[in-house]
Amino acid sequence: MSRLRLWLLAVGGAGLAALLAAACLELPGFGGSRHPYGDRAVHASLSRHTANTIASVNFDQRAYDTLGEMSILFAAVLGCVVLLREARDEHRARPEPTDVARPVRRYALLVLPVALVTGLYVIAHGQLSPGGGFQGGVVAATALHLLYLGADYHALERVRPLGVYETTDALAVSSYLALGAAGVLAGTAFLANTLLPYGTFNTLSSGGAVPLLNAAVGMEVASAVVVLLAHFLDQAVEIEEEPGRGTP
Amino acid sequence: MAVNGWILAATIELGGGGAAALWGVATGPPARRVIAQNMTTSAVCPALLLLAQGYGRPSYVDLALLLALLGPVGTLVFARLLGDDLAGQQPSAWALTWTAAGLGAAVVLALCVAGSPGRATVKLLVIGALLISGNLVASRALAGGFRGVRGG
Amino acid sequence: MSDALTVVVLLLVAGSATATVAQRDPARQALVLSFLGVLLAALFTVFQAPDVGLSQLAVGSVLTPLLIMLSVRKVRRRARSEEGTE
Amino acid sequence: MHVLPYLVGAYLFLTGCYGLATSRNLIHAVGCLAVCQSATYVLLLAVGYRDGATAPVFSDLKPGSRPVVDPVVQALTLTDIVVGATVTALLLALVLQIAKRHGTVDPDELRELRG
Amino acid sequence: MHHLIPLLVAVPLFGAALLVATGRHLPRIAAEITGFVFSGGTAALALVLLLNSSPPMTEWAGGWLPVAGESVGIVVVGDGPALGMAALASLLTLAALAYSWRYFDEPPRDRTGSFTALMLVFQGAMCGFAVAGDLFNAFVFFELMSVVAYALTGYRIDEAKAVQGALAFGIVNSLGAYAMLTGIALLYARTGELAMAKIGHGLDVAAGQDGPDALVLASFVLVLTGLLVKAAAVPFHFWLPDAHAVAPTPVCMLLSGVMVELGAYGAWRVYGTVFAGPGGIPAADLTRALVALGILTAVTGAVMCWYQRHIKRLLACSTVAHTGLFLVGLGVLTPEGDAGIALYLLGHAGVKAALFACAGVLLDRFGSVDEHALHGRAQGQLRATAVMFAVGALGLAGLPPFGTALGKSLTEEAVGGPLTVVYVAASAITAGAVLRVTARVFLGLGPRPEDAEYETSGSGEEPETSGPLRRIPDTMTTVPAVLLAAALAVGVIPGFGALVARSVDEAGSGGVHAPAHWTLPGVLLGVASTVLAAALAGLAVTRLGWVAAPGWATPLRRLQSGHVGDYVAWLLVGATLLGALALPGILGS
Repeated sequence: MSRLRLWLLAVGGAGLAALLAAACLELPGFGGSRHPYGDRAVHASLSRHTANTIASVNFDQRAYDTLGEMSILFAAVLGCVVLLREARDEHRARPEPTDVARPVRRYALLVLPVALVTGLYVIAHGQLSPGGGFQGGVVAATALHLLYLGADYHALERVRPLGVYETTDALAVSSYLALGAAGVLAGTAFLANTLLPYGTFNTLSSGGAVPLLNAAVGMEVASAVVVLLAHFLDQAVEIEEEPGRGTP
Repeated sequence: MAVNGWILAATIELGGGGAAALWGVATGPPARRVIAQNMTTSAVCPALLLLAQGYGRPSYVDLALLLALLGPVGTLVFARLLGDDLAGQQPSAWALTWTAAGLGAAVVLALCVAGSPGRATVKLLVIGALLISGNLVASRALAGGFRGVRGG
Repeated sequence: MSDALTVVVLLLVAGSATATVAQRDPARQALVLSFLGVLLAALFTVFQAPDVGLSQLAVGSVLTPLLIMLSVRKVRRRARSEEGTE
Repeated sequence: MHVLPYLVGAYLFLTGCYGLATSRNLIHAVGCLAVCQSATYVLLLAVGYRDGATAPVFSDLKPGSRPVVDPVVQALTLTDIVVGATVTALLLALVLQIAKRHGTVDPDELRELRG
Repeated sequence: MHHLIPLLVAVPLFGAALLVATGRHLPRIAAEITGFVFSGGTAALALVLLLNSSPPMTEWAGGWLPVAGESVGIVVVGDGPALGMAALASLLTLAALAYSWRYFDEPPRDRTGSFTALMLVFQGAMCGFAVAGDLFNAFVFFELMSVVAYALTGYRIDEAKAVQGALAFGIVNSLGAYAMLTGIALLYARTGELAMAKIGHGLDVAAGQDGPDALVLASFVLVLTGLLVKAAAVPFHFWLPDAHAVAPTPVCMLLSGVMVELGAYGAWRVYGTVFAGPGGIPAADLTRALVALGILTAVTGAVMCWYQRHIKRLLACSTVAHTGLFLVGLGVLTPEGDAGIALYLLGHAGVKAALFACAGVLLDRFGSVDEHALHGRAQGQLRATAVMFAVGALGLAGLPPFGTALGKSLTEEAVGGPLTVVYVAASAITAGAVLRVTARVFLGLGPRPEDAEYETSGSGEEPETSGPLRRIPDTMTTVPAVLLAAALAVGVIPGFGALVARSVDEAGSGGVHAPAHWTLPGVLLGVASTVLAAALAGLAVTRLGWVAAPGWATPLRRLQSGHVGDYVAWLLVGATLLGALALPGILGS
C-alpha cells in the first residue's frame, strides 16, 4: 500500500469526519416533530385515497422520481447485458448437472410457488400495506432462481426465455411512460394522477393511477432482475474463455 | 410508547442473537461463518414478529414473512456457491439449529396466543412453518446438500 | 424502551459495517454483507419504515450476496482454468 | 441519543471510504461501496423519524389516530436502494470483465492507465 | 407549453424502451433510424421549448401545483440555461449517433439496438438533469446519467483499458453521488424541503440573524463534491482521463462535450438557487473555493494535457483544463462571467466533440491513437481530417471568431486582472498540444520522440469499426465539420451572444443584463493565445527536449496512478479542501 495514499486517506478522512460530526451536532435532534413536507405528503395521500403514503409519494406525488429510478434499473440491466455479452474469444459450455440432496430439492420446489405468490401479493398490495412493485418484483424474480438452487441451471433455463423477459422489461417502462404522457395529452401534467377515479379508501383499486404505475414497476423489476441474474449466472456457470487466448 | 414487553423481548432477541451472529459471521473458519449466517434469519425473524406485535402494527408482519422466505434462500446461495470453501468441512450444528427452531416456534406460539384467532393467526403459523423448515433445510444444505457443483 | 432498542440495533449495524470492510476476502465479505442487509432491515423497522425494510430484505439478503458470490465464482473459475492451461 | 443515528450514518460512510481506498480486491471494493451507500439510508431515515410515531401506512391504522413518521424520506430511501443494487450489479459486471482482460482483480496490479 | 418539459426525458426513454423491446428482430439500419427519430425529436422539442423560455417556465410534474406556496410535487425548471443545456445535450447526441452511423463496432449478437438505446437513455438523463428543479430529482437523473455512462464507457469489453477506466469512473462517480445524497439528507433535515428554491428559502429562514452554520457548510461541501466529481475539478478529476480516453469515440464526444459541463452547470444552479441567500454560503467564500479549485484544475489539466501521447487522453486532459476555466468564470459570480461561460461552453462542446471525432477517425484508420506510433503515418492522406484537427486546435485556443473566443473574452473581462493569464495559458497549452499532434501525425514534422517511463501509450488498440477502415465514410468527416461550423457560428452569428447572455442572466442574476459582443482586448487576447499555442507546438516539434517530461511534472503524472484507491483518497481530500476553502465565512458569521 502506498504511503501517499494512507496520508491522503488520513487527512481527507479526518477532515470529512470533522465536517460530518460538526454537521450532525447541528442537526435537529433525532425524533423531532418538524416534518413539513412529510405532513403535506400524508395529507395529499389521504386526499387521493391511497392508504400507503409511501406508495402515494412514490407513484403519485413524486412519480417523476420513480420514473428516473426505474430508468436506472432499465439502463443498468441494459448495461449489464451489453457488458456481460459473450466476447469474441468466449464460448458456452454446458455445465455438469448438480446432485442436490433430496430435502433441499423438495424445499426449493415447495417454496418456489409460495415465494412467487408472496411476490405477487406484495406487488398487488403496494398501495395499501407495506410493499410495492419494487419489493414484490425482486421477491418474484428471486423465487424463480430457487430452480437453480433446488435443481440445476438447466432447469432454470427452461423456464426462462430471456427474450420474453427483456421485452416485458421494456414494455413495462413504456407503459409507465405512456401513463405519464396520458396526463400531458389530457392537458394536465406529466404523470398527473387525475384521470382515474380514486376509488374507496383501503381497497385494491383505490388511488387512481397508483396501482397501475405500481404494477408497471413490479413487472419491470421482476423481469429486469431475472435478466440481470441470468447474465451473471451465464458468466459464472456457462461462458468460458477459449483456452490459450487469455490475457497474460 | 410505554414500557412494552414485546419490544423488550425483541431488544433482547436482537441484541443477543444479533451480537452472537455477528461474532460468528465475522470470525472463524468458513464453516462457522455460514452457520452463523443461517442463524441470522432465525434470530432476526422472530424479533421482527415481536416488533410488529409491540408496535401494534399487523402489517409489519410482512417483513417477517419475507425474511422467513428469503433468509434460507440466501443461505442456500452460499451453500451452493461456497462449495469449494466448505468442501470437507461438512459444517453442521444441529443443537444450535434445533434451539433456533424452538425459539422461532415459541415466539410464534406466544404471538398466536396473544392475538385473536383469524387470518392473522394463519399468517403467523405460515411464517413459523416457513422459518423452521427453511432453517432446517438450510442447515441440511450446509451439511452437504450440494455435490458436484464445480460445473453448475 | 424504544431508545434502548434503537441504540442496540444502531451499534450492531455499525459493528457489522466495520466487519464488512475488515473482511478482505470477497466471499467472506458477502456473508457479512448479507448479515448487514438483514440487520439494516431490522433497523428500518425500528425507524418505522417497513416499506424500506422490505426492499432492503429483498435486495440485501439474497440479491446482492448472489451477485457477489456469482462474481467470486467466475473469478475463481477463471483463475483455476488459467492454472490448468499453464 | 439525539445524535447517535446521525453519527452512525457518518461513521458508515467513512468506514466504507476507508475500505474502498485500501481494498486489495475489486469485488471487495464494490462491497465497501455498498457500505458507503447504507450510510445514506440510515441518515435519511433517521432524519425522517419522529418520537413515538408509526409508519404512515393506513391499511391497519385509522388516519389521525397516531402520529406518523415522514413518508418522503422513506420514498427517497426506496429509490436509493434500487440505485444501490443496480450500481452494484453494473460495477460487478465491469469487475468480471477486468478479471478476464487483466487476469487479476487486485487494483495494485492494474497497470494499464497511468501518467 | 410548460407541460411538455418532462417529455424531454420521456421521449428518448420511450425510444430506448422501444428499441429494447424490438431489438432482437430489428435490422441494424431500422434501429439506427429509430434512434435518430427519437433523438432528433427530443432535440427539436428542446429547441422549441428553448425559443419559448422567456420568461422562464416552471412545471410541476404530476400536476401538483403549489397551494399557498407549498407543493408535494416535483418542480421542473424551463429557463434558458436549463433548456439550453438540454438542447446542447440532445444535439450532441444526435451528432454522436450520426457519427456512429452504420460504421461503429458490430452490435452484439441479437441486440442490434442496444448501443443506440443506451445513447438515448443517456440523452434523456442529461435532459432530465438539466431541467431538474428539485434536488433529489437532480440526484436521480445524475445517477441515471452516471449509470449509462459507465456502461457506455466499458462498452468495448475486449479492451483491457476500457473496462479498467469504466470501473474507476463508476466507483469514483458513485461515491460522489452518495456524498451528494448525504448532503441532500442534511439539507432536508434542516429545511424539510426538496425543491431547490424552497431549500434556499428554508436555509435563510432557519439562519435568521446568525448566518450559516456547520450544517450548511457540510451540506454545501457534500453536494458540491458530487457535482465537482462529475465536473472533474482537481482533485476529483482523476477518473476523467482514464474514462474519456477509453470510451468509444461517439461516447467521448458526449462525455467531454456535455456531461462534464453538466457538472459545472449543476454547481452553478445549486449555488445560485440553494446557497446564494443570507443563510447559505457567502459569495466571497464560494468565489474563493471555486476560483482556487478552478485555477488548480486548469493548471493541472493543461500540464497533464501537454505530456500525453495517447491522443484521446490528451483531449480528455484538455477537457479537465477547460472545466477549470469554466469553474473560475462561474466562481466570480458576475452576470458577465455567467454569460461568457455559457458561450464558452457552447463553443467548447462543438470543438471538443469535433476533435474527438477526428481522433476516432485516426483510431479506425490506423488502429492506434498514439502520437509517437502515428508519427507521419497520416501524411498525405486524411487531408480533411488533418484540416479539421488543426481548425479544432485553433478553436480550442480561442481564435476569433470562434464561439470559444467570444466566451473566453467575455469571461476574461469578468474575472479581470491576473486570472486572465490562467485563461490565456491554459487555452494556449492545450491548443498547443493538439497542434503538436497535428504537426507530427498529419504532417510528419520533426523527429520521432522517444518513449518516456511513466505514461499510457495509445498503441495496440482495436479500431471501433469491424476492421481498420480503408476509406473514411462521409458521416465520420461530415459530423466534425458540422460541429466545428457550429462552434464558429456561436461566435459569428450576430446577436447570438447577446441572446445567450440575456437568457442566462434572466435565470441567474435576475435581470442584470451583461453586454455580449466582441471587444478589442478580447480579440487581441484570443489572437495571443493562438500565437502562443502555435509557438509552443513549433517548439515541441523542433526541440524535442520540450516534450519529454521535465522532472517537475513527473510527480504530477505519478499521481495519475490508475489506482482506484488513490482516487477515492483524493476524493476525501478534495471534500476536506472544499470545506477548508469555504470555512472562513462560516467562522466569521
